[in-house]
Amino acid sequence: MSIPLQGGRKGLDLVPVTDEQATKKDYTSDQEVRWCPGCGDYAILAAVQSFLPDLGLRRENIVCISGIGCAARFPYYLNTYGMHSIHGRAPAIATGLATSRPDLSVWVIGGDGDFMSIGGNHLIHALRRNVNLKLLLFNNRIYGLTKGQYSPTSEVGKITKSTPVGSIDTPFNPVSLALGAEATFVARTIDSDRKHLTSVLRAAAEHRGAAFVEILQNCDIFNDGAFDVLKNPETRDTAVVRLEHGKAITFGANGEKGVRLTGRGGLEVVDTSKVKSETLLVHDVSHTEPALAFMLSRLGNVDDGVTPIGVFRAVDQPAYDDQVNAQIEQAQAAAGTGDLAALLASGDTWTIN
Amino acid sequence: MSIPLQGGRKGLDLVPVTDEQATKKDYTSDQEVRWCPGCGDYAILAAVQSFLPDLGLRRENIVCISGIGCAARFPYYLNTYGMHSIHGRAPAIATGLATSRPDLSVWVIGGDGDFMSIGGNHLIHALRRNVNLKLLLFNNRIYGLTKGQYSPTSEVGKITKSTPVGSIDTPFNPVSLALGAEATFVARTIDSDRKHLTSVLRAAAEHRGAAFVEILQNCDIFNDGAFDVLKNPETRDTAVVRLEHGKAITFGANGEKGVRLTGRGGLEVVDTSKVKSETLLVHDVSHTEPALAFMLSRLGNVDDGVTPIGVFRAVDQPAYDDQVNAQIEQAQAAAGTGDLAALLASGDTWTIN
Amino acid sequence: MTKQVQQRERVIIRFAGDSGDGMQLTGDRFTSETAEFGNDISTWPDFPAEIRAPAGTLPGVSAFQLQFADHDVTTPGDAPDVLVTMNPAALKSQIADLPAGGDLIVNSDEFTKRNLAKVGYATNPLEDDSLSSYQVHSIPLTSLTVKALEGYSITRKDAERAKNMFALGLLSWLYNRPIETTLAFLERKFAKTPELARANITAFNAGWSFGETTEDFTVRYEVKPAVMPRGLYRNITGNTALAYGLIAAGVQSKLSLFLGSYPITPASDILHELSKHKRFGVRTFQAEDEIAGVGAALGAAFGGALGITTTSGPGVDLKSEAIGLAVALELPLIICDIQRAGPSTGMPTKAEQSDLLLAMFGRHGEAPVPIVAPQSPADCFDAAIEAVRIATTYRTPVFLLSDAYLANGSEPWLVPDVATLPELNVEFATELNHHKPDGTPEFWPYLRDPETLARPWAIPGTPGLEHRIGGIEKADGSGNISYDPSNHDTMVRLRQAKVDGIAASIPPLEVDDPTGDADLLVLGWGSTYGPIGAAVRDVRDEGGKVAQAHLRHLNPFPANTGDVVSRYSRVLIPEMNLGQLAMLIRARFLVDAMSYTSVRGLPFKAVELSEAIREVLSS
Amino acid sequence: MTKQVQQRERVIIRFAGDSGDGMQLTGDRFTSETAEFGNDISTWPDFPAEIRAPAGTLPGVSAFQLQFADHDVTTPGDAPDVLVTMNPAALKSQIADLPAGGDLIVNSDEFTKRNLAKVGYATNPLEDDSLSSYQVHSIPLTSLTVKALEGYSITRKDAERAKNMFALGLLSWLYNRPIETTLAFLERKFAKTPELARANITAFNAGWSFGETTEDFTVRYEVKPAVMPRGLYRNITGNTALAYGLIAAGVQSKLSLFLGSYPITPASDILHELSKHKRFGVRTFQAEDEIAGVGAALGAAFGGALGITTTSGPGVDLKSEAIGLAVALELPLIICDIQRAGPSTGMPTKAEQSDLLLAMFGRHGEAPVPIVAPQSPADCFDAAIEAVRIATTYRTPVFLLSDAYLANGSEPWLVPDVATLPELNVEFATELNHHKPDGTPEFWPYLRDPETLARPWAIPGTPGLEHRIGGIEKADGSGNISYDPSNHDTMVRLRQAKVDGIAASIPPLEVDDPTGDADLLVLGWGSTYGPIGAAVRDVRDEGGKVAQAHLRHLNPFPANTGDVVSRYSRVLIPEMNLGQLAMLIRARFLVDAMSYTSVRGLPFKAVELSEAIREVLSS
Ligand SMILES: Cc1ncc(C[n+]2csc(CCOP(=O)(O)OP(=O)(O)O)c2C)c(N)n1
Ligand SMILES: Cc1ncc(C[n+]2csc(CCOP(=O)(O)OP(=O)(O)O)c2C)c(N)n1
Ligand code: SF4
Ligand code: SF4
Ligand SMILES: [Mg+2]
Ligand SMILES: [Mg+2]
Repeated sequence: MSIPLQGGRKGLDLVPVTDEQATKKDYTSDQEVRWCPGCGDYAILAAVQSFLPDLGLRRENIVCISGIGCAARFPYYLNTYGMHSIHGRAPAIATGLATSRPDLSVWVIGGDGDFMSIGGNHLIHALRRNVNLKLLLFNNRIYGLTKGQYSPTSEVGKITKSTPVGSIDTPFNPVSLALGAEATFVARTIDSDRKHLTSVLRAAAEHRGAAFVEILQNCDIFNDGAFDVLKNPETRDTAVVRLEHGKAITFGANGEKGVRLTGRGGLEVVDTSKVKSETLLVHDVSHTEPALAFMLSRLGNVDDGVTPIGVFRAVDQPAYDDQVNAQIEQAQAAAGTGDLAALLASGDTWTIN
Repeated sequence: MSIPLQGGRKGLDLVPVTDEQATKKDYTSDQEVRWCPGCGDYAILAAVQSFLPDLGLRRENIVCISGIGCAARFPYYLNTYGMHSIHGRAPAIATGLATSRPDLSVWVIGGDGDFMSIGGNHLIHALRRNVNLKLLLFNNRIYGLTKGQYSPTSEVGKITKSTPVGSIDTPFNPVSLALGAEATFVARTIDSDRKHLTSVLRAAAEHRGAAFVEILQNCDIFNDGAFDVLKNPETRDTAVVRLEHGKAITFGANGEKGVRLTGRGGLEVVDTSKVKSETLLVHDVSHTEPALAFMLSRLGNVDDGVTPIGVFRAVDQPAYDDQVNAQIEQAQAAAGTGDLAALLASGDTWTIN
Repeated sequence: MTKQVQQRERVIIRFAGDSGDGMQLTGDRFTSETAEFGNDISTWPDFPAEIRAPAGTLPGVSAFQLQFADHDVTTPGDAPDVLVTMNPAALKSQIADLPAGGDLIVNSDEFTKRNLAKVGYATNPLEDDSLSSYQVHSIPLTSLTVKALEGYSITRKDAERAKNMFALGLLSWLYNRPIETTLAFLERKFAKTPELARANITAFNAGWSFGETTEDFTVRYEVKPAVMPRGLYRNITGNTALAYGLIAAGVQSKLSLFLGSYPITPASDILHELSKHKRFGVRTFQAEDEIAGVGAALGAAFGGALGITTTSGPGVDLKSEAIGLAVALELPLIICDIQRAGPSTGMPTKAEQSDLLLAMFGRHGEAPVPIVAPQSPADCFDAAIEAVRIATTYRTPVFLLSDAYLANGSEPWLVPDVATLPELNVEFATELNHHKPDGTPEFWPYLRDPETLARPWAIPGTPGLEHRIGGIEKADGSGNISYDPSNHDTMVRLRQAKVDGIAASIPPLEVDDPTGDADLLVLGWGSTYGPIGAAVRDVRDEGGKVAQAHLRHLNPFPANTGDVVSRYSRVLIPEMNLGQLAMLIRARFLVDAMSYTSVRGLPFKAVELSEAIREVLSS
Repeated sequence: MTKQVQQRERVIIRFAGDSGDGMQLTGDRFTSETAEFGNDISTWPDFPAEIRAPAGTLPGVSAFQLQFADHDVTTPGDAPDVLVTMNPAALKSQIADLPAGGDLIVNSDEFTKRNLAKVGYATNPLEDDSLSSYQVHSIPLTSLTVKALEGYSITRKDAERAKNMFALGLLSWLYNRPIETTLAFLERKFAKTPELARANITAFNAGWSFGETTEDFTVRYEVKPAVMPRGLYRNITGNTALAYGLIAAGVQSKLSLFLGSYPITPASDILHELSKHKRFGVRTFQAEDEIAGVGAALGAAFGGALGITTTSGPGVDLKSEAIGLAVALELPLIICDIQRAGPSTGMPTKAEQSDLLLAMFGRHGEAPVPIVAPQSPADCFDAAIEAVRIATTYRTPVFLLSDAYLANGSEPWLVPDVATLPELNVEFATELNHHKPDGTPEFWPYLRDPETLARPWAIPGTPGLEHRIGGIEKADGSGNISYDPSNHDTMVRLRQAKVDGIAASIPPLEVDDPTGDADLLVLGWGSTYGPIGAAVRDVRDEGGKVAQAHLRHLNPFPANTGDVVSRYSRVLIPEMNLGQLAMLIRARFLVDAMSYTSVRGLPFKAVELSEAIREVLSS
């Protein structure tokens, strides 16, 4: 899969690198992992622990911040700096850290409750500001840690402890919401597909600004099999569309399906054998405007919809933290660093002798 | 302008009506209006006070709930039931009221700080749930009540008290955000255009479910002229696109400009004299999927962009509160209303004699 | 072999195993059998914080303790008489609580090298001498169960899982429990998989028979039924009782319930419970966060519903601002805080009483809120009704302070006759209540009832009473915005006076001082009632003179509280915090109340309290 | 006509007019001139809550009061000697405060039928007898100004607007103020529109000349310069001083400042001020809400910045949960609460001291946070540095409790020599600090400094010290997650002990008891320092014996506080709340401290306090 890079490793530009080749072990903390056996979080953890060393960064310059939830246990298991904070607030906390420390690679982890329910506002604001954060949503469409209530990404009609006769509210489509919130990097991937997951994470890491990645994650205990249709060898080829930058959008075991624009401002799924290949939509993550990416994000929202995974959008826009720092540098370049004595004695003064 | 109605006055179906013709005066409270002279809020107030009587509802069944801000003073001036609550929380408070009282028409008022900053999460959740609320965003792109800080809808580079060398964060496009949050009714209008404003409010009132209306509102004191280009007779015809359901999208003093789909999945502005009129995009508020509405919402996000006003989307989907009530009715229909004595004595019991 | 039968007045059993071992279920079933039998009971489920920590690890241990007796019991007991441990982790984490000589039942199958290593046992405790001070019953529970289930067409995993029923059967035999409820329960639980139902029943019976036949157990115990008031009983946890109390209050007040809540341990079960009762017109709203939860409840209250929000400490923090608004709006609202160990995330499944001062003072400005606290699981029912009474009568938010221990603990409950429940008459305003200077009638939303100082509750839909309320200071009476300095002072004091005035409607603090000449008063609140009561009884049994009083109302205090605390030369206040009630009592009544505090996430043990009381008595 | 000159020791002037009349500016300029002249000053701007209420209405009145004297002044004074009212609304809302015989300057042009009707004057007070007890100077300020500006090419509106400069000129003449700073100011202010600059200067001069020539004023006043310590002075408001104090603390500690804030009255000006100082590396983040503001500050603190958040009551409510997290994380964090009148939205521009108990207890669990409170506008500078000292030394969040009155009030400030500012040495951890049982060195993030109990501050980017922290209870030392009951108890008590231990680093509470034999102590905190001091002085002037002490540290109290309050047979605690400090003092020291409270959104008047003191003394 091709990874869209805006100017190489721009996202990591200011983070110190090392020549020493680290390993997964270096990124594994000494804390016992405490997820349920079989939880999709294990796969994600393993992927992250394996892929981080390849970034070649100094481990001490990586920070992982989470809220509360099963997913949010993540930082404890990663041998970097980390903070397990409070429910929903990790994007805000991370914003402060990233803005004051350009030399860090800051990762934010949260579940669908953490990011989409209580933390929804911090998430969309971090995205709109384009703070240099990598935000990983572990979407298991359920509240795991509190033992199984429905979440804002649960499908309508879901029967859970808090919805004994079925939930009634339309779920968020996290990719659509992120795009509506001006996100500059939006992607989706699946816990069990290590290769895809890793490539998306790498693209996120290298993006400068806020990178939002929805990871479809299985909760063994309270929502088992939620993504089976996307994973099952028999169904996955027709259920999943793998978006690849610069390539026509096709899927099916042998690419027998494709996506193209309709004349009415929508997308349609077609048999690739029946249409000219030039008419298929070529995926381009770098559209200035998010409308087309938004349209792709809706492919799964219809009956028998297909779920696109991969990078939906990756555009180059100034990052909030970079600009905060630039304003400081400009001020200092223009008038020198602050002089405390001069500040205190500024304004109308008088002297008593 | 044509008003899209899904099944007539569906949004007001359960609200008691009256035959007595009320007037603006009936909807005017005895409280002195305390906005700055010239504030756009006056025009909105007048429009609401004038249009509400026409709905023919019993005044006592209308409730107006707001957060905090200049805009949020609104309820005091409307002679209905009202609550001036706390900053950002009005959509949540109104959700509780609407869900427990299907016989009320509930209006929620907030500024861009109230709805898009501190209250952003409640807003998007109310939209996704499709609670039967009419949410009016008074967007003056500034914090008025706290005397002029930039807001999440302020344009980049805005110099305010809190951004002395210019703001650096990308603003939200409220229409895009609402569409990304699964809103079933999304519209935009302008404080000074009474006719348009009224028609949009009426459409919102009649929509069943959450209706989100962005009203571009001038703040005389801290952001004067923000929307002048959309109001000035010399510029407005080319700056504003009036969306009308079922009509081709054109604008300009004599309809000399139009909007059509490009072959690349976007929209373009064309000279209507140079293209066939059939190729123009015909506006349809009732698309099941919000992608096209989203695309329209982005028309203003590019250089020299145009600002569409009118109803972007109006689709018929079950309202949260209706479904909550339906679940209750079903439970009662199936097994009768609750019997307290039976409940208390349920489960394993034993008797001591 | 006929076994000897010994009489016991009371027995404490603790089941402990891996989260996956079904210990909570086992405990529940034993509780049901015991209730059926007629003993008084108190239970204490102790969950791990993790959903399902890796099998066999210490953090994954789940325990359930119960005490049952032939007399009134108020606590699940301090130390178990019998400890059942299903694996090495359970043994390691629980053994310290078993007194020397206690019975230890161990599932020996699980004591493999690997499992022992997981929890850091260098040698197998079943084989070294480390357990020599206990009565060890080392039983291969897993393999016995699997063997018993040979022939059933179930998976090996399912067969192994049934080992908890084997253990339950054994214990049921040991204490001669009636088994019908359990058999019926298993039929119900596995209704869809009859084979599993049969297998579990077989496992249960196998456990029972094992007790009969094995020589390991030579004694059976008998605990006579307790003498309890006549009537219909059920076992009930605090969270269920609280939910039922709210429903009952809704019925009694004819208000429809609206719960706005965001899940959080240990409060979530109230949301779960209430969401089942749609037949009572209960609306449950799972909000996007705690602020929306309380906000929606307040919005519903504005509309005339009984607005409720349920949460635990972190959620209370977040609700503070909206509760302050409710104080200003003077609308009824019930805030249930099921306290857990803080600060911050703390220990989410463990109990603490450390939110009292938060409930008292956790809002900016002068924003007094009444506080009610239940003292036992079943008492949550009455406390909830009392909270609703205060909220609706005085038009005020009310805190209901339960805790993790009450929430999950259970006890037998004499199901009340609905006819005896308090009447809660709530009237909405329908009439104009004031006249303008020129004589035209008008509606004043802040015209107070002279007795309660409550304002009228005029709900949308009422013609002619249209009005606006808000968080800005309001003119006394008219409710219009007012920045008048004296008016603000008046309103601040009126709101305080209204809350203080509730004292007139609550019963006096009762003191239990049998000899009437105690000079030490032990004062408590909330879930410590059980252990304090047990400790006080123990001390009295030894001849100590000590009085006990327990506060259900923390704000305002009952009118006689000052008299009570001043009557005793010494006052001891045990709390599961650093002395929060003590601070309030000291400030208010200037008595040198002593604190006994423990912040361990665990309920007090009666012995530590009786020790503390003895120390004061002898000092 | 030469005018008579009278000496005055002190004068109190209040300017009042419509929000659009520029009263704050007028007051500021008069203050500057007066400072320049060398009087001691104290000011009190009193804004309306509305941005710009409809012109001429009561809610739109904006006032500015100042007291200046030839001696030390601590308050802007109780009642004005001179009241300047620019319109009927100002007259109506302020006149009650003017003592009989006081000078009343009125802009008669504005007393039109329409304007009178707007505020409910049936007759024109300038024409009926209602003002007969005052020295009324009824002057057509608007028309005189417009006339003076004939010939300038400015709009009529601009000419009318200059009437405040006319009034300022008149007052400047009346008190013989130096005018250079005002002229320079006008040049600066209207640098881009020189015609307006000239017009305003002309208006000012016209006012001055009017004083010279009119027969209405026969007397001029002279207030001699005050004797003040030598040095460079400037006038400073509390919010500016607070911002400067934070910047200074950043410089002294070599930490870069990160402010995470959400605008709110009356705290926003700190955000505005700090956002100007990018040259000091100050990063200001206007967050989406208060939770994000404090969250970002905490995140920055984790990264080694000096994390700050500024807000007022409603914002503190919202920040509670994150502050609790900061308590658990044990990271430095400064929370500035600029208190305003609550509860809920209350009266947002008015002052109150009602967040003390919120700061103390407003978090779930046992989550102690130190509290520091400034006592005057300029003192906000020192208090901010002290808050930073505590936060960085003890690795703890710290509350800085200012209020609306300090925030906007101003006083002359002897600009400190930077060399004399406290040194704040902050060291980040760089080394491993512990050994595993097998001897390998490791890093323990919760290994405490034995003296301060502070934990190491190891920031990301430090090789080898990678660690994780969080809100779940941590094992003492290692900081790993721990659900061990005893560990929790230990940690709860350690966190409390750390905060209590701060007392060792703060100066003892000083008592001002000149005769040494007072038996009444007046104890205060925060912004009441000025009026308490003035009242105490007044009582002493009459021979009353009264001691005064003022607490800068509210948590922990200075170590000698118990001694101090116990030394006096009576303790009176005046507060702008319902007795919050009194509660803490009573609970802690069991002294029967009396409260004197007023919750009017206004600072105390010295007379009401001296009255209260006298009453206690005579009882
Ligand atoms: C303020 C607050 N509210 C509620 C909770 C309880 N809580 C903890 S995690 C969680 C949601 C978990 O769901 P999600 O974020 O999807 O994570 P998952 O466990 O599914 O990975 C909730 C409601 C809390 N810890 N803090
Ligand atoms: C919890 C809380 N935070 C902050 C404030 C201060 N505040 C009041 S209104 C407002 C924003 C006003 O902006 P907007 O919502 O756009 O309304 P406008 O005044 O522009 O109509 C703020 C920050 C508050 N009242 N409460
Ligand atoms: S509850 Fe679900 S999400 Fe949580 S650890 Fe278990 S399997 Fe994973
Ligand atoms: S500040 Fe702006 S938004 Fe507020 S009342 Fe004045 S003009 Fe209107
Ligand atoms: Mg989840
Ligand atoms: Mg605004």
